[in-house]
Amino acid sequence: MPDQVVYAMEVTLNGLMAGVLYALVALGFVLIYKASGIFNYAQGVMALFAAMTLVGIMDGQVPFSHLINALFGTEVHHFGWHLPGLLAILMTMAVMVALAWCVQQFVMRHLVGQEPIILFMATIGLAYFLEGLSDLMWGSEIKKLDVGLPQGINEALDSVTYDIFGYGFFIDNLDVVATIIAALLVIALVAFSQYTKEGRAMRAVADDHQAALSVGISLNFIWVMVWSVAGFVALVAGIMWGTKSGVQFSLSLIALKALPVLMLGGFTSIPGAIVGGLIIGVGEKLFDFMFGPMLGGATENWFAYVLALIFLVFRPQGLFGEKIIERV
Amino acid sequence: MLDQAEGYTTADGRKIGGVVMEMKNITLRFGGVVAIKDISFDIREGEIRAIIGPNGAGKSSMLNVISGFYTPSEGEVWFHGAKRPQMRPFEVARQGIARTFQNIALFEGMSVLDNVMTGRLTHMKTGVFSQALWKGRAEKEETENREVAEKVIDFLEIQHIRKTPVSRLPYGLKKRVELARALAAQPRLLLLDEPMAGMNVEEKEDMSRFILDVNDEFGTTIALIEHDMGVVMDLSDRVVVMDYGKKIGDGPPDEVRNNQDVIDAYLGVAHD
Amino acid sequence: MLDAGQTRETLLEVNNIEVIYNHVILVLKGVSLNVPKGGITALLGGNGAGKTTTLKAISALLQSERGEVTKGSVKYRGEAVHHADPADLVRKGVIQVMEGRHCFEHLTVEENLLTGYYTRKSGKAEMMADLEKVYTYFPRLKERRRSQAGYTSGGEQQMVAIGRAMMAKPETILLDEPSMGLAPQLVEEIFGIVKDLNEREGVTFLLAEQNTNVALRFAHYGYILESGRVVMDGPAADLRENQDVKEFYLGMSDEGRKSFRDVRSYRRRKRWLS
Amino acid sequence: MFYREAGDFKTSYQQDNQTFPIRFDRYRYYVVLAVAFGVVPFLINDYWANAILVPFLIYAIAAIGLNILTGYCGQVSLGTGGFMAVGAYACYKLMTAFPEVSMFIHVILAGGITALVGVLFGLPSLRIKGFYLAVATLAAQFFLVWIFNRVPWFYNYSASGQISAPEREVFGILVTGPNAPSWAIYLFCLIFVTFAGILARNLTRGTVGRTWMAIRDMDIAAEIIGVNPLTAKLSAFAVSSFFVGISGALFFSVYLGAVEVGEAFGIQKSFLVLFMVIIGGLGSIFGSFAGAAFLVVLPVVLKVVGVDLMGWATDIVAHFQLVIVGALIIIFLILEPHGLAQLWRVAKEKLRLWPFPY
Amino acid sequence: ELVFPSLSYRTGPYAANGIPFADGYADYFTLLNERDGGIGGEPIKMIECETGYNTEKGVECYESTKGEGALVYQPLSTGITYQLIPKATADGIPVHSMGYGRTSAKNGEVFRNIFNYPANYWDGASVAVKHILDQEGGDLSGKKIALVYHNSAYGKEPIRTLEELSKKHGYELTLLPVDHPGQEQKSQWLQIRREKPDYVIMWGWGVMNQVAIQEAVNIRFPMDHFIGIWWSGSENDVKPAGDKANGYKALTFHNFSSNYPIYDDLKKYVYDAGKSAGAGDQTGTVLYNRGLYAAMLAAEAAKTAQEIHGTKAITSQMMRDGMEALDMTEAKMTALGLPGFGPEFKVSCDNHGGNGFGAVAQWDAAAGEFKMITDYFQSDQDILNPLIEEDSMAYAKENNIAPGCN
Ligand SMILES: Nc1ncnc2c1ncn2[C@@H]1O[C@H](COP(=O)(O)OP(=O)(O)OP(=O)(O)O)[C@@H](O)[C@H]1O
Ligand SMILES: Nc1ncnc2c1ncn2[C@@H]1O[C@H](COP(=O)(O)OP(=O)(O)OP(=O)(O)O)[C@@H](O)[C@H]1O
Ligand SMILES: [Mg+2]
Ligand SMILES: [Mg+2]
Repeated sequence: MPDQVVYAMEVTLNGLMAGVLYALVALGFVLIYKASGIFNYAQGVMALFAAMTLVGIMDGQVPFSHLINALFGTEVHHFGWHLPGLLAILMTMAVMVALAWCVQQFVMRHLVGQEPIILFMATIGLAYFLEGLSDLMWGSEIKKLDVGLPQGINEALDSVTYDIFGYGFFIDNLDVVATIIAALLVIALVAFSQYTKEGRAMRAVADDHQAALSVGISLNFIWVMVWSVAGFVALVAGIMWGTKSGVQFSLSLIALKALPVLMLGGFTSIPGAIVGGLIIGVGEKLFDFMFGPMLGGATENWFAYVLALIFLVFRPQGLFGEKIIERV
Repeated sequence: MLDQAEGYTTADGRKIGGVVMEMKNITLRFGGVVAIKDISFDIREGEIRAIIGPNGAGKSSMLNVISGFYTPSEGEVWFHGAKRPQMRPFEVARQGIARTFQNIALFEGMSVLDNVMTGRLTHMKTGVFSQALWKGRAEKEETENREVAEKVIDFLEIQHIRKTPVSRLPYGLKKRVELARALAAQPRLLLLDEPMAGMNVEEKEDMSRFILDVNDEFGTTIALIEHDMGVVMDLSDRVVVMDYGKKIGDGPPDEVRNNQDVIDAYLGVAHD
Repeated sequence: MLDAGQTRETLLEVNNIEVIYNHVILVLKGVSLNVPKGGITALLGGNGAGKTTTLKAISALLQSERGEVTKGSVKYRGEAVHHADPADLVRKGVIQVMEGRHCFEHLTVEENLLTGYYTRKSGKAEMMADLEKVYTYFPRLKERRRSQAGYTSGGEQQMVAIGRAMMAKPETILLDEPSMGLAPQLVEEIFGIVKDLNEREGVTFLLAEQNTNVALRFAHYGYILESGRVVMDGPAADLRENQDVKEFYLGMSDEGRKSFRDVRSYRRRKRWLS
Repeated sequence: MFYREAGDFKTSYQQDNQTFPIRFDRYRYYVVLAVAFGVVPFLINDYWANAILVPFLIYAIAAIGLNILTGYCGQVSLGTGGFMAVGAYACYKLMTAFPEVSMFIHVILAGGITALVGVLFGLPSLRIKGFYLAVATLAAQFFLVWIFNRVPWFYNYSASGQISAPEREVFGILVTGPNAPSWAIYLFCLIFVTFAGILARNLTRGTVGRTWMAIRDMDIAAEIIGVNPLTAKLSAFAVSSFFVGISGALFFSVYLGAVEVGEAFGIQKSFLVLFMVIIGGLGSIFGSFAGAAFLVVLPVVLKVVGVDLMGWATDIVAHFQLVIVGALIIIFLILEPHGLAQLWRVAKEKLRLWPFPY
Repeated sequence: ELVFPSLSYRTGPYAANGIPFADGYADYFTLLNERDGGIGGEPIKMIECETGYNTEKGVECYESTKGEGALVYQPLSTGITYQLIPKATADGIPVHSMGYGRTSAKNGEVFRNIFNYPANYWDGASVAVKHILDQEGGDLSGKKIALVYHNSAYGKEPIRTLEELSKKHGYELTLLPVDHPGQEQKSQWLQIRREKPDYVIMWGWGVMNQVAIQEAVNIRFPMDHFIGIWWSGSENDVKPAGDKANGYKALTFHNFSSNYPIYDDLKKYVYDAGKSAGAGDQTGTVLYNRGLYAAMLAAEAAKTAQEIHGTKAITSQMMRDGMEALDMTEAKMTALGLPGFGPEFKVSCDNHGGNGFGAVAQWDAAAGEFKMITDYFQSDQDILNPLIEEDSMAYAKENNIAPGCN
């Protein structure tokens, strides 16, 4: 079998994996959009915040230590404990729920019934706020994140493919884990939003806040719930990406990788996030593999968007998005 | 007397001209749903044509077909004696067809005046550049059209809310503003989708008055959908009755009113 | 039949409330109502009179419109609710059918109806039963149950809105212009249903209606609102006989109903206050 | 009653159509102009020019541009950074190709070129709506940046890959390069801002503006009453990009003097300008200024207060800056979802009613 | 009073790198003030201004500090440097872009006020290749070298040099751009895995570094064949990848660790006196030392200036002269308590860039620190000088500057 084809296969495989990682971020967006028609700009920052909190809790950093020391001339830095990953994750989750509650209490509830763009703006404010907060809380140095996920080349695949093609494929164990988690998440979320009454209520809220109120759906509850779930998704994404690159400010930028995915899969579709992710992942990687050398490389960023754009021209609501209703 | 092409004279002596618009065997499907099944009828110069029927009969869809928003799955639309090619809605509008909507479709972000002015768009020509310069052509045109708009506003007695954002208006007034927007276009054919929904008798009376005046002052042809039998019977010259997308009656009010199918399908009790 | 099912106990009590939108637009200038348990109370009045606003003030939907009750109080079963969370009100048994339908357009007709069941806890079986009940009231909906509400006709959406409220099995329903955009037959039906629910299940109604004719035929008691004030109230029967009401709201003159063609005279409306 | 419109009658529709129908507003407007043109240039120094006023003016132009597209025509765009880049590079190529031509010409031409590009990338808007479109415009953003980074012709093959503005004059007065006097660059930008403001105002009060708003509020209805979506949307993209292009050109040539595309015109820029527009108030020219001022001046103020007055550590101040800006954005939205401009309007309504509450 | 502005970036995406540098820069001046009462008896005033690595904020900082009589700017960001080059020149304030900024600024005849000693990017590229050369016993013909670079002006800097050198040494060069910010580098590293280059050189920045090193670990690329530029060679970059990053190499133009005499003084006068900048937890890190080094060079230049002009209160103009006459000798550094801390070099009018000496360091995961594995050795001047001449002349032409030394 000609090398190029074999390589292309490997690239595709890795594209799929990358796609899953994008999808993990995209999921958070979808949830909140589904539940309130809000395009949550803060999703990326939430991932950052979650990851930072996780690391902070794990190796017992004192939150705001830098600030405290600066103001009171004290020298507090660590609680001196080191917690196991799982426990820390649970505690972080609690923090994210608290965050969700605050968001609802101090932001969303005051903006019921506003146009999407306004709510979008509010999430931007939130993003700024969280960005500053997470730095104040945990400091801005790069932190190593290790909750014990496997990482590095997957031997099994390597040897198997070596026997077949005479060239061992590379995939990162971390990505394999990500894929499994993503799959579980999606199944759970789909089931939730389609078959439970909360799910139905959630979609109702997205359509018409007032009407939802009028039938007694409590926006407070729905939104706190949804933002918590989104927080959880952010945490997962944060862990995955954080393990790759260390936990640092740039985590908040992964949002940019998720946008084309959203667009392609449809803002309102949970499976769409995954499928979109896969298509984008494979698309950008293959394109870079085939045309990158010719175009001088680094084509992925824009190509992802162009790819999504092409899909949209044929399906303006994305692959799985709810049809945009045009009636008069 | 209906059949003669040049028209007929109404009871109160208004002269009704020849056929303006003719729908020939229109059928409209949405996936499974058949909204309109093979319906034909015509609208004549200067008449007030009512379309009635139970909810979901396909009345609004029919208006949408006329105004080009829906393209019929089958059948033809004839306008002024010529078969109308497949058209975008705005092209239809430029042929002199204006309409109002069942679920009010005003531009919520604008003042009443601006909404009415949008009705004039089909008459405005100046391009972006002269607009940007404003002084001269743009301003002149603006003023001319403003005068027309103001006439309509006075006519519909909504001067007092001229500058109010429509989003703040109560339902009934919104309906009136929508009518104003349609009238501002000085259309040859005016389509009204339930203009009197959500109004009390007095307001309905005002509305009827406007419709009648438009009709005989400017000789505008009017097709209206309305559920208030009183209004329909009093205003319209001819009535089409639809049910489940089929046409079950067509003719002068009195004739329709006593048509048994119509009574069963729609009126329930015979109205007086 | 007039006082059928009507008891003296007042369920809902509005004490001259004042409502302001956007902090500047004063809309209700002291409105007071009493809604007796098990009664059908009609709220009449022209455009912009403030009917919708009143209902929203009661159902606490004003906040989401940047409006607020600045004076007066709304009491349900004696406890003040004008600052309550709408959801609580629904749990207390007050539900509003909003003007202009407000269906969840991306949900199917059936899902729309089911959202009405949200606040209720009593199992699936009952839910299905109630669903069936709604379908028997509105067979048209059963046909369209699987299609997205956004694509149903105006009237169908109105039915969905009402059906949705019924699913909540409320004690009090606030109906805002239920007859709007409905075929005459259906109007009769709807009010039939109202009467039905009222008499059989003792549901209390407060309905804002433009269609004074029908409203006064079915209601027990009526309030007439004008530019944010109650200008007249009384038992429906009396109102029906009142000259002004006859002229301005029923379109009757002494010689019966006059044709819409004859109202060319540009008469100005006589105001109780202006 | 501080603020009155009573007793200020219009006798013709022209009068009623003018930019500031109310005398009071009109005077305030003249005063502001007079000060901006007649007083500031004499007081201004490098710091005020380069650190505050010039960036403010330039962002105001961009904000007006985007406001036309997003605020008036309802097409959310995140391609602003990319379009500013187009303006900048167009300007650079023109400056270096025709050194003797006046900067005015260059900047305006740059705007024109950007307008064309804008129309090109506006095409998808005919099918794609809302946030989908917003994300789609990111395609423009990333692609443009990539192209400018990729094709050496754009930066005249300079080894550094950056473009730096050579000295150019207007009527014999330097307006670019390090030696340009601060009053000159300030006035240069001010003139463009003034024109941008006036043009935008003219466009938005007339037919074109109404077609845009109609599309924004309800595109289907708009089409049915006779608006051609194609021309409406594309014209919005063109005009908007024109302004954005101008601001890009100024941003590069007058303000920074040397830029690298990825850094100066990256995605962050797109968001920044969008924030300005929304905070300032969608569909309001005044809002564009307010928003620009808010996001340009506020950080400086916070910094001055924090570092120079309170004497806190710079990094703590910087973090707090984010927190405060974020909080302020949210607070403003809760107070008045329709931006600073609306806050202003409500304030006026209250003034009009003063001393009565309503 | 001698004013030294410090345009720091303690926030934003690169804060992790900005903080240690800023701390080092500040602490050194604090030390001088506390120990010797400033420079030549003249007290030092250091004004820190947060740029967040953002060019516009940089402008604000420049404008707000230049009025205070700033002596020299250390912009710490390519963007800010580029737009300060003309401004500062016009204002007659020198700029020191140490190991970054515009390479051809080395030609002082064109860039009168800009200095980029002791080494620049092109030196870096050449030094890296030289190192590879003597790893390979002096012959690179048929070898493959891949350059993984941040797809921006900064990242593209070494390309030209590496191409020239490949002509000379006959190795094959593969270019692998990574788009900002660089969190996703699968394509690049799969390609590396396929094409098995003998060496990978990296011009990375921010998160790109950590991801690249992690990916290299994942594909089991031999770490000692992976060489990063000095901006890809701090603890931040290797730590997230853990022990597996052991053996990763990075270039440098100054030495590491805190075992230098000066640290005793720092401890005595600064740390223990509670006067350390920031959180005070950065001492001895690579970038802290770099900040220290930058401050030291600035101070030395100031001293030189004082000697030349015979006044303590020097102006920015005098400072420029001082920098142009700066002569860093081993003796001086030893006297300062920094023996062998940096390369020896001498600045002159036609050479603002030093002699292009650099060294290679290697990450020792166990010890958790970078260790020098070579002495300072010079870059391939006869390749670089023509390039610098060419680029600087182009700049001179575009901005009609008459090159010269007066
Ligand atoms: N775009 C569409 N997609 C799917 N079904 C549609 C669409 N438009 C209309 N329908 C269906 O076609 C039928 C007719 O709709 P239409 O709005 O014409 O009824 P109508 O006569 O106006 O009823 P009403 O008097 O209640 O307004 C309805 O059953 C509606 O569900
Ligand atoms: N969101 C709002 N903001 C500002 N003013 C409003 C708002 N909603 C309603 N109003 C004003 O309140 C007044 C009463 O409106 P309301 O909708 O209650 O009247 P209504 O009796 O329901 O009229 P209709 O029968 O036409 O629905 C109107 O004059 C309207 O201008
Ligand atoms: Mg209809
Ligand atoms: Mg109402």
